[in-house]
Amino acid sequence: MNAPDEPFMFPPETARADADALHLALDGWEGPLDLLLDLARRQKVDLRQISILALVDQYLTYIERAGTMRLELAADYLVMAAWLAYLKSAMLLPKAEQEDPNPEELALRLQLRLQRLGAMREAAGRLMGRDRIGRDVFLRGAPEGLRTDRKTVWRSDLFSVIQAYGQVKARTAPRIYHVANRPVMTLDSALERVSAMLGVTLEWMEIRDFLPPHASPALKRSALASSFVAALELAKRGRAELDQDGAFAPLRIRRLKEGQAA
Amino acid sequence: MSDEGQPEPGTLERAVEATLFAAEEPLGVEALCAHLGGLALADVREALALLEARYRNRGVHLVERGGRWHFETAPDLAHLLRREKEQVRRLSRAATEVLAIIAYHEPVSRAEIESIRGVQTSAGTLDVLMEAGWVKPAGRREVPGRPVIYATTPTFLDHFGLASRRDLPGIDELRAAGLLDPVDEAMEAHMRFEPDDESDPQSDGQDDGQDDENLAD
Amino acid sequence: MSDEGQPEPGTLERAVEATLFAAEEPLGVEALCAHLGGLALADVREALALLEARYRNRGVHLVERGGRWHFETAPDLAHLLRREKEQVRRLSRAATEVLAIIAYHEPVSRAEIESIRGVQTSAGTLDVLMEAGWVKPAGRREVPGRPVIYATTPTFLDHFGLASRRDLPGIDELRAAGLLDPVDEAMEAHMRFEPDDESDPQSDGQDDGQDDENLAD
Repeated sequence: MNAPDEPFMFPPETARADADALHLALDGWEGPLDLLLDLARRQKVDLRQISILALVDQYLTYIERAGTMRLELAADYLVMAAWLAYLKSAMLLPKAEQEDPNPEELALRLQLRLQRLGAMREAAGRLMGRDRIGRDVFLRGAPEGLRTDRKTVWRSDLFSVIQAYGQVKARTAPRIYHVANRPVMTLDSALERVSAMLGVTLEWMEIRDFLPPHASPALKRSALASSFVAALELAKRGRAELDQDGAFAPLRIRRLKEGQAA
Repeated sequence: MSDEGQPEPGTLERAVEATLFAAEEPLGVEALCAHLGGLALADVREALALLEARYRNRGVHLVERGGRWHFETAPDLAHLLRREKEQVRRLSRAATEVLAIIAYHEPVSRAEIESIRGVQTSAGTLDVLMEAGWVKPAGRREVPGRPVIYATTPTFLDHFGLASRRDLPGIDELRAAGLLDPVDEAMEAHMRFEPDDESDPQSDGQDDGQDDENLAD
Repeated sequence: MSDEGQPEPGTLERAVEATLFAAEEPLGVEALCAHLGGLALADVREALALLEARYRNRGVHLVERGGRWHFETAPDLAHLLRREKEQVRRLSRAATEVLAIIAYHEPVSRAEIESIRGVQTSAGTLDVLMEAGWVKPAGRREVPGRPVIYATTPTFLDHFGLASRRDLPGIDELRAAGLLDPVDEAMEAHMRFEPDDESDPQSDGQDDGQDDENLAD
């Protein structure tokens, strides 16, 4: 708080810089508010009792004297100077002629900002002054370290192993394919069979009588179909004639003599 | 403690002592419990309290920082140890201020930091603080633009020897004085009463109320 | 130890304690003396002796190794530094198959395992089985390339409740249990008893007969 008595024109870091390097002086401030705060501190009163008017004068004087400062760096400072000059003129005018914004309000706002920045500056100093690890207090130089080893415990059971083996064997065993011999009567064998049986008699015979007597139902179905087609074929060749009383009635077949027309 | 001086340390106390000595970073009560095989929190807390007392006058202290515990050398012996140790890297003034603002106001956006400092914060400043592990992004503020907000880390508390943010130097006074409130809020409070009188106790009281609300966030 | 328990540690004792705590490597008496600003060797030795006694029952001991001193975890608490966390995992299908092949065919090389499985075996699969302690390398087969051959371990028999490998069910038993049926065939057998197929019991009988023939192969 009580900074040593330096010429207030210079920020602490560049206190010994000569006048030619005035533009460098601004490098030491963290912006216009920082400069204002430092100037305010030099009034050596509580920030709440600070004279804004005096502060404005000090700031403007400083900026005037730092006329050679680098413009890009100085822009913020110049904006602040213009604003403060406006504030000063507003404050000097009689109260009755005040318009919005009220200069007292503006001054208060500036004061509040300075208080807040000042509070943080001081807090930062106290924070940095604490017992810091690696500077004031030290941690154990060579800690052994804690380690958690993750260990996987594998689990399985006998059934899974046996089942897996069964599946491997089944998957990789040579596979044998059986083509089932389906019970059918081919057209050729039906033709042969029907022709042979027709040769026995000239009487009408029911087609069912041509079927093999002890065949399985599946073979019977096949034989019926084949025998029917064989009968049609024989009729076409003029060797037999067919007869049926009606739909789904028994189908009869009879041999034709050689040369006899159907 | 008994008349006969310090009693023999119990098994749990020894286990906690050994674990914290060996640990490479501070451990919270829960981490300790887990490491020691799922003990009751209360037992571990008791052991920590015993150990803390036992080491209070020693060259090494057991300290709690942000809910995590570690051993460190006693601060009064700093002069003995410092000479061989590397100095902590000096922070720039800007970084120091930004760190203080984040610590006292957290969570806080970059724009809020800048409005307090009255100057733009260079990108490098926040980076330095994040690299040191003292500051981290803590989400976004739900206002237009959704700015990133920043907060301090447990490492920050460790490094500066703070048990919690409540231990930040002067934080209670600053809060009571309304100095952690935004200027706009303070202006309103001032204007509502006597604009000219900054020392109005009522306006101070008002500030307090608002601060508590902030804390409860 | 005095009747009044441990006395407050002296300044030198605290200094030695903090120095050894913060040191990155063990320090000899002379190094300690130099570090502490040129104290008498005898004083430092005395402080070391006091500290050594003070820590004797603690979770951390002050020990001398080859003339140099350092703190280390008490030997009976060493297990705290390396905690093992067990995680139970079920063996994967592939690993189970490989294990089964080794168990049925041991000793067996990797190439043989692959030819039985009909697929390549990833390196990790055998590692898992060895990590589990169920399989071990059992020498090399004396054929060109001398491949490593694998066999099961006594741990394998333990875990799976087998008195010996002879307790593994034989191929015939597996077949009888349906475990050698290819999956799709087993499915068919299952489907045959579903309601859809009930229409023609005679033809069913026929199919069954043919299935039996297949099984007899």
